[in-house]
Amino acid sequence: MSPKNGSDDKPLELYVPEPEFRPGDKPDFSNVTIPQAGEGERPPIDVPADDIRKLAYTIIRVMNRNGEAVGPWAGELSDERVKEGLEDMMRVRAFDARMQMAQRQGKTSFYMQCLGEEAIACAFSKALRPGDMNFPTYRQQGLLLSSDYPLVDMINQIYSNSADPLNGRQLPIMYTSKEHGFFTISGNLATQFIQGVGWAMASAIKGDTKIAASWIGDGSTAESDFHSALVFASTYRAPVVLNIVNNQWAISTYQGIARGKAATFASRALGFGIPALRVDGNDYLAVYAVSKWAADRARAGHGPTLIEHVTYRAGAHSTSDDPSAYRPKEESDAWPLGDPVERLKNYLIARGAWSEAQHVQAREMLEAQVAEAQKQAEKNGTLHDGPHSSPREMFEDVFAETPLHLRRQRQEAGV
Amino acid sequence: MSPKNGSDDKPLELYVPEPEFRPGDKPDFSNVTIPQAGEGERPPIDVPADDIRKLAYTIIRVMNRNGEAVGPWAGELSDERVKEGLEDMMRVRAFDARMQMAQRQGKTSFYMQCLGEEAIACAFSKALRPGDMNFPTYRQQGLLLSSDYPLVDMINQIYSNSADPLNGRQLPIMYTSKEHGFFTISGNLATQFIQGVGWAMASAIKGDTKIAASWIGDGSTAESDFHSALVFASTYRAPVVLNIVNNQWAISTYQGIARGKAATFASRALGFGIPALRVDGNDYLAVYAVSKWAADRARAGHGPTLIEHVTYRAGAHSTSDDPSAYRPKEESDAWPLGDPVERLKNYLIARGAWSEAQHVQAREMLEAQVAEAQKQAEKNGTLHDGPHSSPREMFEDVFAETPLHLRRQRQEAGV
Amino acid sequence: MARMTMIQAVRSAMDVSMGRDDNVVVYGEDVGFFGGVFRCTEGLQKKYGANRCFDSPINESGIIGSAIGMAAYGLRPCVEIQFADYMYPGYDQITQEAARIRYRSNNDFTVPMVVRMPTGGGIFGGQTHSQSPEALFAHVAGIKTVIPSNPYDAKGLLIASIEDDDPVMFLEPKRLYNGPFDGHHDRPIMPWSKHDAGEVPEDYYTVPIGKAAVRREGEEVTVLAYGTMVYVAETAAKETGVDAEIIDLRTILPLDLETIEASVRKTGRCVIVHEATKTCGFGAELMAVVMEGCFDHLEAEVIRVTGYDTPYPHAHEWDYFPGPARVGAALKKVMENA
Amino acid sequence: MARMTMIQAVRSAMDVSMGRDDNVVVYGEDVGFFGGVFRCTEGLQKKYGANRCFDSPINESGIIGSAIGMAAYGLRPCVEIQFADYMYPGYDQITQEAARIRYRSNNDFTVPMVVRMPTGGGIFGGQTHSQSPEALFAHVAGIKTVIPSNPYDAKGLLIASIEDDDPVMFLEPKRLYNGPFDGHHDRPIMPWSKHDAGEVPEDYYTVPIGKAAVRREGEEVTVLAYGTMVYVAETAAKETGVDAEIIDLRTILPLDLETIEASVRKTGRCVIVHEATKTCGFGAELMAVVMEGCFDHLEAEVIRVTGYDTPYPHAHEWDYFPGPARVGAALKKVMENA
Ligand SMILES: Cc1ncc(C[n+]2csc(CCOP(=O)(O)OP(=O)(O)O)c2C)c(N)n1
Ligand SMILES: Cc1ncc(C[n+]2csc(CCOP(=O)(O)OP(=O)(O)O)c2C)c(N)n1
Ligand SMILES: [Mg+2]
Ligand SMILES: [Mg+2]
Repeated sequence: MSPKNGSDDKPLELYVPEPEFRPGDKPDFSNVTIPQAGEGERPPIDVPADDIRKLAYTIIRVMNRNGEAVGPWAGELSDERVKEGLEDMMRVRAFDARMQMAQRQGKTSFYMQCLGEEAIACAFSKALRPGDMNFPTYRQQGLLLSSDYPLVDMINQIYSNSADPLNGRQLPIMYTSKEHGFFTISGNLATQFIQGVGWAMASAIKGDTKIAASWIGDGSTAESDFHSALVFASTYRAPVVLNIVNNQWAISTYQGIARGKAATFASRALGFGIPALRVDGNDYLAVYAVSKWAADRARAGHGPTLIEHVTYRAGAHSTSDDPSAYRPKEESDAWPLGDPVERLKNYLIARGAWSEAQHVQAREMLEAQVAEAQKQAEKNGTLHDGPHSSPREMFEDVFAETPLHLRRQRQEAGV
Repeated sequence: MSPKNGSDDKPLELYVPEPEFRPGDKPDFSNVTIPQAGEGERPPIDVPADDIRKLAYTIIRVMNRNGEAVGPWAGELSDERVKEGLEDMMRVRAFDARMQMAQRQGKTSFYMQCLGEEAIACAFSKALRPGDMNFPTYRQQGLLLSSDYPLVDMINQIYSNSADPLNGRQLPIMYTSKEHGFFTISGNLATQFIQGVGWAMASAIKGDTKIAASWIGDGSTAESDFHSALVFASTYRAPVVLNIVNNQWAISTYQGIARGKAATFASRALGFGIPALRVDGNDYLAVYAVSKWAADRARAGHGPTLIEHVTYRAGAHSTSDDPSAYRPKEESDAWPLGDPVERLKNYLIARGAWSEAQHVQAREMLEAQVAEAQKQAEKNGTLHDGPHSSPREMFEDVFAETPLHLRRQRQEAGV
Repeated sequence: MARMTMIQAVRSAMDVSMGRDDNVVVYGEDVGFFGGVFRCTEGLQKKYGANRCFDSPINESGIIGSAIGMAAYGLRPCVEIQFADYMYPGYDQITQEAARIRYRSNNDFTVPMVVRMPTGGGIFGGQTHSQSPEALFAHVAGIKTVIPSNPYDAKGLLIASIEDDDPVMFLEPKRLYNGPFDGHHDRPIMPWSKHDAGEVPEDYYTVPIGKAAVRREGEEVTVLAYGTMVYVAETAAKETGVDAEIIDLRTILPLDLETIEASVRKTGRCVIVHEATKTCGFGAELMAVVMEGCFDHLEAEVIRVTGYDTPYPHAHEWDYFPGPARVGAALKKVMENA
Repeated sequence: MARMTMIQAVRSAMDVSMGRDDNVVVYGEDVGFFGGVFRCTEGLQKKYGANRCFDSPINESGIIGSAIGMAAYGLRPCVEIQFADYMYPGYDQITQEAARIRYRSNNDFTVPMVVRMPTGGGIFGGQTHSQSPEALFAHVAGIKTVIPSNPYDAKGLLIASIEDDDPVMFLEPKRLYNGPFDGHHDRPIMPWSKHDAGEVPEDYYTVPIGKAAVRREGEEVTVLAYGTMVYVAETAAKETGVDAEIIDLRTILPLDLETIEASVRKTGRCVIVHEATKTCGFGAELMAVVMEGCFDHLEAEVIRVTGYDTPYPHAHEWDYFPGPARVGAALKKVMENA
């Protein structure tokens, strides 16, 4: 070591990132540059990661302020399919609102909404095919709610009631449905991100044509399994779409705590040679186009893609959280990317394919649909009032066959 | 999901990276482009990561084929200090050779050499100051051997003998020396990489001026704690130098298994906004200059730097390994970056500051030094013949104070 | 003296420790500005600055790995893992690193670090917000594990843990945060303000690590418990009328062998209670300790009452939880041939 | 029939399984081209192709996490962790994911995965190449743990594990790879070719998971052991002349309670032997199981002989290792008042 003594250096300081606005501040995002809709290229699906480096730092957008779809990522979906998409998002919103309420009414212990983020899962799901598999987090209810998964079963699960498809074993909203391409949600963050890569590797090993999609939140990209997933996806060129939902917040911590105010989450993929695209997550059309591109790429054997969906968590983290303690109430409205439902509605209206009246009608219809499903589900019970599945279920399915020690415990429990 | 059935797609395939050459092949690296010495910029130490993106993809080199030091990274060290450096590397080589032999003679259970990689730790250590702290792997013996850490103590540790500073508790070569800025080596890969970041954060929290240096191998960058380290270093701008020693191999797997033939290890830092430099690890002068730059940067409060030292593991992974099973014997010689000792010797000779005769003399002197240290150490015993520290030591220092259950176990053991 | 909940007591311990020693730093997920999802660190950032109390990225291995580095530097980090269920990504750093650094470096480096984590069930947290992983720490040499059962102990033990020169896992039974829970989930909640152990000095004091507390003296049977189960055991004793000696272990490792052995030798009977899964739980070790230290005094089979060997189920939380009925049945069974 | 070492037997099990079912894939660090640092997978890549047997990045969480995904797809991954000491970064995926996926998804997804790992000491591997983490698996509901003690069992149990529909931790005592080790490290090594259990059919067969084997029938005391300790126990019995019934558990979970209970009820005495650290080791659970199933039959205190509660020290390997002398002393002690 050099003998020089450091005593004339100035003292070091710990840098701790802070969000721009805290409760009491007036949020102002006018300094945030949002690229114009339609800007930027649409590369071929076999492009090397390095050639589209820029797409990891911009935001791909399709719908402009006038409700027009513009640029190379536009024109993917017929009006009919867009209307379906709008209804999907509205169904999610209606479902979330009612389940939030149900939790407050004591019908279950816990709920998590995805307010403001509906476009992402709803549009993504349309880029997949039957047999493909999502490895979701707790905020992708849109994947199920935009498919034909029964609402009643979702609510049965949320209520942990006697008809709960998971037999009362899981926390509310931790759905599972292999048939609907929805891997069982874990309460432990990020673990599913690498599992999705493994599933995709399996598909490749078997010479299958199915692909996987992994999901993760901005805050959870800090977890180590995010890295595992990138390493494995890169090494084996796994047919997987790696989705980061950057909704700016991770409970009370803003995205700077996961990335140190530097680079973008998308750009993390570049160090692994994985193409990365950043997309306006509140723009249904953009999310669909980018997701389709990534899914096509995976299916064609070109390997993984990372998508960062830029959005904003408009609601609380969960029913256990109150965001007014750590961010200004107005931040959600000030957030520059707008509301995904409003934006898609405006697009359809601008095209003459939708009207305010139709919109109101659709909302009412969807609310009724959800209310009806809730009514059905409540016939099977709610968490606190029961009925639940038999306590015997507690001892089943720990293993394929229940071993002796567990059978003895069940006997002891008298069930 | 889209109703379209994927049956007309072509089957996916798993891609498994393979090195270019296996035993029996004739290694030929003529297609590998090695940048000219002296090429490329030398940025100011407060440069943002994005502005020097290129430095993560090139190889910074100082010494050219004629033994001249050229370009903006040259001219850092006096001939005297370079001579010291050359001797440091030669000491490491002599030490490794003798300890390899000692292991073969049954004097200990295990040894790991760093043949061909001597420049990295030896040059890096000169960029640090007393009080700074390394968090090394098992291949940075050069950090100790280029400082005044006693050779005899190193050998005592390797022999687990009665004078072993670690009381026989650790595997050979897992040195520890707080005084010499050398954190206790772990057998578990990558764990130290984030610990170094934490140490650096502590220095910043206390307003100290000391910095840390973390070390990791190419293969181990796949481990999750590599990610933890980047996340924390980036978030808190920790005063740490993050060193990757890319010696092309991780036991039997080549670097493609850790990075999927894409990007560089250095470029992983860019996704975290951390500046990354790739350096010719067999070029003592380049390693020193780049290390000094990174250390100065950390000390000046500009935060972390990642350095990828490009080198080649010329020896076996450890005394338990035989590389002829997985790579051609000739690969080491064919490797384009040459031998660090030869190169620095040629540089000094070209400057008229050194001669072949001096070189031979220095080697003999260093070999004698090591042999003498070995003789001294053997007075304290060897692993298989003893003596060792008392078995009582086995029960000490599990905790600051030995608790009752452990005292009882010690009594039972009768020691 | 003040009345404190367990949350306030834990916070007060950190406050006092940070005030006395500026090497004490506190961080973890949501721990800084917000003050933690259970609010245990509320106000500390404001009082001590963002470089002494701050939010961390969501990476438990990173939290613990960085704390090890800080401790090696000379700080005394006290980090929070949001739920004990989320310590697993950091388990490598805890068991392979923190636990062994003193030993492997022959005292050259040490790890005076505290890892706080809410533990246990009873809040409908399902399988990922209810776990009790203490046995996984106890099996690994070099870590201390502390589990307080009331505000007074929580504060005194946490200060002692922060001052301890070795890594301490500090498990806070989350069901006790707001009141002593007797296991009857269908009855009104008793707050700490109505319980003696809610009396907590505002200043510095410590409760020694490694010492159990006898919560109830008794002659007929020794009950070994910790955390939430202490109150369940008290309730069961009351409800069955069995004259139980209830020992609150407080520290799992190092274990207060002497107190345990003295009690079981006196009573000749023993019931062991914990919430964690049964197989290879800490109850197994207690069983072994009783066997090894008191075999000749045993008048009846020792009984374990524990969580079942299944994940913690959401809907069946109260079937899973070893409540007063199950503990009471064990007390009666162990007294059968008396 | 052929003579096989344990390495060859393990390799043969994978070979046979890969040949029978092309859903079986094998990967891990250095496992592909090279065939593994212990050479257990040698030749498999060549025979079955690089997409069925391949090298993995050095990331144990990634190895196990990806295997979970593959298993959920429908494959039967059999992955290698280079040393059991390196499973800790993957412990989250094992315990929080693999262990619970069947349960939490109500059978919709399952994880038929095997994680092979060399375990135990005796090769001067120091604290990071010698650990025995079986208790850390046994405590977590939803995982099976198998520890064979000879080539015949190793092959049959590994095939059974690969065919099992639940995650199996397959711990291979590395000190037994090349021969049955009686604990006398200073004596010549006996190769498997000279031992009956080195006779291994080349084709398919299974040894059932969850069944213990009585290695030596005896009347005076039951010895519960597994892995390397089976031979140490045999040696100790021979050397002390105690008529021990030696039970090789083979599977740690699910445990063969019936065999254990029958034996201890018969002998009335029990010695438990393992190499792992004592506190909360699997021996504690065995102690509890014996207490719960055989208390009324016990004629003496049950004794544990285990590794000490310290990291595995390099120089003092043979002081740490619970060898024939320590096991023999326990046998004599347990017979003292007979
Ligand atoms: C391993 C682990 N650590 C911590 C938590 C607690 N936790 C649950 S959600 C959450 C925030 C996640 O934020 P983000 O990834 O951004 O997703 P978002 O909630 O914004 O959708 C945290 C810290 C957890 N569930 N698992
Ligand atoms: C957690 C963990 N996993 C696996 C190993 C086994 N192991 C020891 S060294 C090594 C290869 C490391 O390669 P690299 O990082 O490139 O370093 P190098 O040996 O080339 O210096 C492996 C796999 C380990 N020590 N720790
Ligand atoms: Mg988020
Ligand atoms: Mg390497």
